Amino acid sequence: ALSRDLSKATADRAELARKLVDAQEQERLHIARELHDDVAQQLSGINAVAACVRSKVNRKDPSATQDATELETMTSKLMISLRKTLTYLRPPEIDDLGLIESLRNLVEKYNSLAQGGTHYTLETNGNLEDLSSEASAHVYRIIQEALNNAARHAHALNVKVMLHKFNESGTDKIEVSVDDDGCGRPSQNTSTFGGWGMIGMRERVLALSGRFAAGPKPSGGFGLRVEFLARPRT
Amino acid sequence: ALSRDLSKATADRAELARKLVDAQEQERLHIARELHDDVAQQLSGINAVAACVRSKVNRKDPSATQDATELETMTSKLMISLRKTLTYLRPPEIDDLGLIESLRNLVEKYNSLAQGGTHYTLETNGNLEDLSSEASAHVYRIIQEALNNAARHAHALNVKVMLHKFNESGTDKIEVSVDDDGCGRPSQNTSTFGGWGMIGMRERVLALSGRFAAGPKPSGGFGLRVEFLARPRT
Amino acid sequence: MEKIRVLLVDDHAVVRQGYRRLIESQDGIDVVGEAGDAASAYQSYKNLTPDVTVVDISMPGRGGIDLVRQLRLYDAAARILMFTMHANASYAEQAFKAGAQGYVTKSSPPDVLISAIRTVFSGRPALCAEINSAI
Ligand SMILES: Nc1ncnc2c1ncn2[C@@H]1O[C@H](COP(=O)(O)OP(=O)(O)OP(=O)(O)O)[C@@H](O)[C@H]1O
Ligand SMILES: Nc1ncnc2c1ncn2[C@@H]1O[C@H](COP(=O)(O)OP(=O)(O)OP(=O)(O)O)[C@@H](O)[C@H]1O
Ligand SMILES: [K+]
Ligand SMILES: [Mg+2]
Ligand SMILES: [Mg+2]
Ligand SMILES: [Mg+2]
Repeated sequence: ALSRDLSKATADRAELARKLVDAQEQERLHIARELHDDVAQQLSGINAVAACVRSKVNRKDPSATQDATELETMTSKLMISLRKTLTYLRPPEIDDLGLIESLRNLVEKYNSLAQGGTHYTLETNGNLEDLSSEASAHVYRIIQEALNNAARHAHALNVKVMLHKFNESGTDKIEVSVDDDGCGRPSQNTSTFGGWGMIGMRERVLALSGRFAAGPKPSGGFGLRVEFLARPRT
Repeated sequence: ALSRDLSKATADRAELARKLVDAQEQERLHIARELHDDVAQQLSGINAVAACVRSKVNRKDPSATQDATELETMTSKLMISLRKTLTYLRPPEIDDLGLIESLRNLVEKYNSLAQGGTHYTLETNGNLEDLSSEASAHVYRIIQEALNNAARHAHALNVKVMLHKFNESGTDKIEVSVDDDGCGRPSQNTSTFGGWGMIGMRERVLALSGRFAAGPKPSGGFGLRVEFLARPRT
Repeated sequence: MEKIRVLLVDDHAVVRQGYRRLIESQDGIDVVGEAGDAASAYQSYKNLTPDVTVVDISMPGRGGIDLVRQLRLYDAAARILMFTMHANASYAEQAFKAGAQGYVTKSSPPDVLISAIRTVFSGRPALCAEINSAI
């Protein structure tokens, strides 16, 4: 009976984690949509009218021209800061571009931020476009956090992201890995982690009913590996 | 050993729940702050500069005046729609008005929505203003969900919210209850709940390290009771 | 005629700068100082003795409503106009209870703030339409 209770507690935990992570993702999407569809559109209208005022006021009145120019600067700034919030909230491209193209953009962003100090690469194979959109979002977020960690903690020369589909005894599986050749990290009690990042990853892996391993590698550097069953979009 | 494993799995689950709920609350706060403190305030500045341009070009240039006026209208509107998103994200008043005043507003909102069909009341006693702001947010959200449920499921004449502090053998405790005289609900397996609402409540109660009970009452109607230790703001 | 001397208190520089521009473009009103938090606002008030102080509610550290109490304690004749994102009647009630004479939301047309400054200066209370309809 105890053993049944234990496996039930474990299953409960997985179920709860899945629900909470999904709820969080949904909430982000909800906020992002609201912002994107509503606020961003309105702002771009404001931006346009500000530019229009500036062009009309021009020539006639130096003091008003100065204010109108300021106005235009302010509205452009605002567009930029909203875009930042949106980027934080969701990878807006997945739905439109597909997972792989979105990941390519992500990796490129890290390359350009690193200015050559670290070299980020993405390698994919197998048809990954039929993953459900939830699974795609989880994979994207896991990789995003891993890249973020590598950039902050690893001081690596190379960070390599791999995403591939393979067949194991008749079942399609997905493997995601992120490896770097950085400082690694003194091995510690694997069940305690420093920040939110790892906790979030683990929960996403639970939500995918997958397996997860992360830590310093014997060969040096830090590695992360996730494996889960490929259940195509229904 | 199995029994130890089970209690560990249960503790793990509680710990995980607390972290996830906290993370969600923090994320909401983060997004809300970012929007409120950033986008909305920038809009306010833009609004002022648009008015300034308008007053300067006034009469000299009817077309630019009209655009500037349009700009003022647009920014005001956008501030209003942002405020709506913010209300969804967090109870903004708690920080400024305190928990009790915020709850009073909430209950009033339900009364005015019900247009007399249901009567909502709030009863509080004891000093509740020294609760930590996290605990206050949890209490607010729990009551908000309970009111929401009562409004949607109960068809009640009266819904009564009580919040009080009491001393039990030397320890300060907080009790929150929401009772209605509605339809109640056919008793079911208490460990399965229908929607997100109850799950979220339970997790908040876990985060408060408190106790939770909810369900149809023998006397009719639906009741919810939460009890936790009052740990004042440090 | 003497100009109305205004102190602007808001934690967001973009709000202060925008409204400073607007106020300075208006006849008969001048911004004599700005403050980004309650503590420095209190100091500025003592140094400048403005005719009207425009005060934001949500600021890091001590909030605007607390500042109103403190200013009124220092100067019972202080004229204070709340200027905030919150369009909530109970905020306005608390602000008036603390000693403010006016309440204008930031989503109001900017001219509303200008006329509220004049109204509060002349010793009458000022409320924007959004709050008026909420009461
Ligand atoms: N690529 C890496 N190289 C070296 N150490 C790493 C790497 N990734 C993670 N770590 C270590 O694991 C710890 C936990 O990572 P985690 O993402 O959970 O937290 P964090 O990045 O410190 O904070 P947060 O993600 O909450 O902002 C890190 O603090 C760091 O010490
Ligand atoms: N006050 C109440 N009176 C009668 N039934 C209730 C009451 N509160 C909750 N319930 C019942 O409990 C169920 C679970 O509530 P819960 O808040 O978890 O989900 P929900 O309200 O149906 O959906 P959600 O909160 O996710 O939008 C409800 O569907 C309803 O049947
Ligand atoms: K002036
Ligand atoms: Mg991290
Ligand atoms: Mg519900
Ligand atoms: Mg502020």
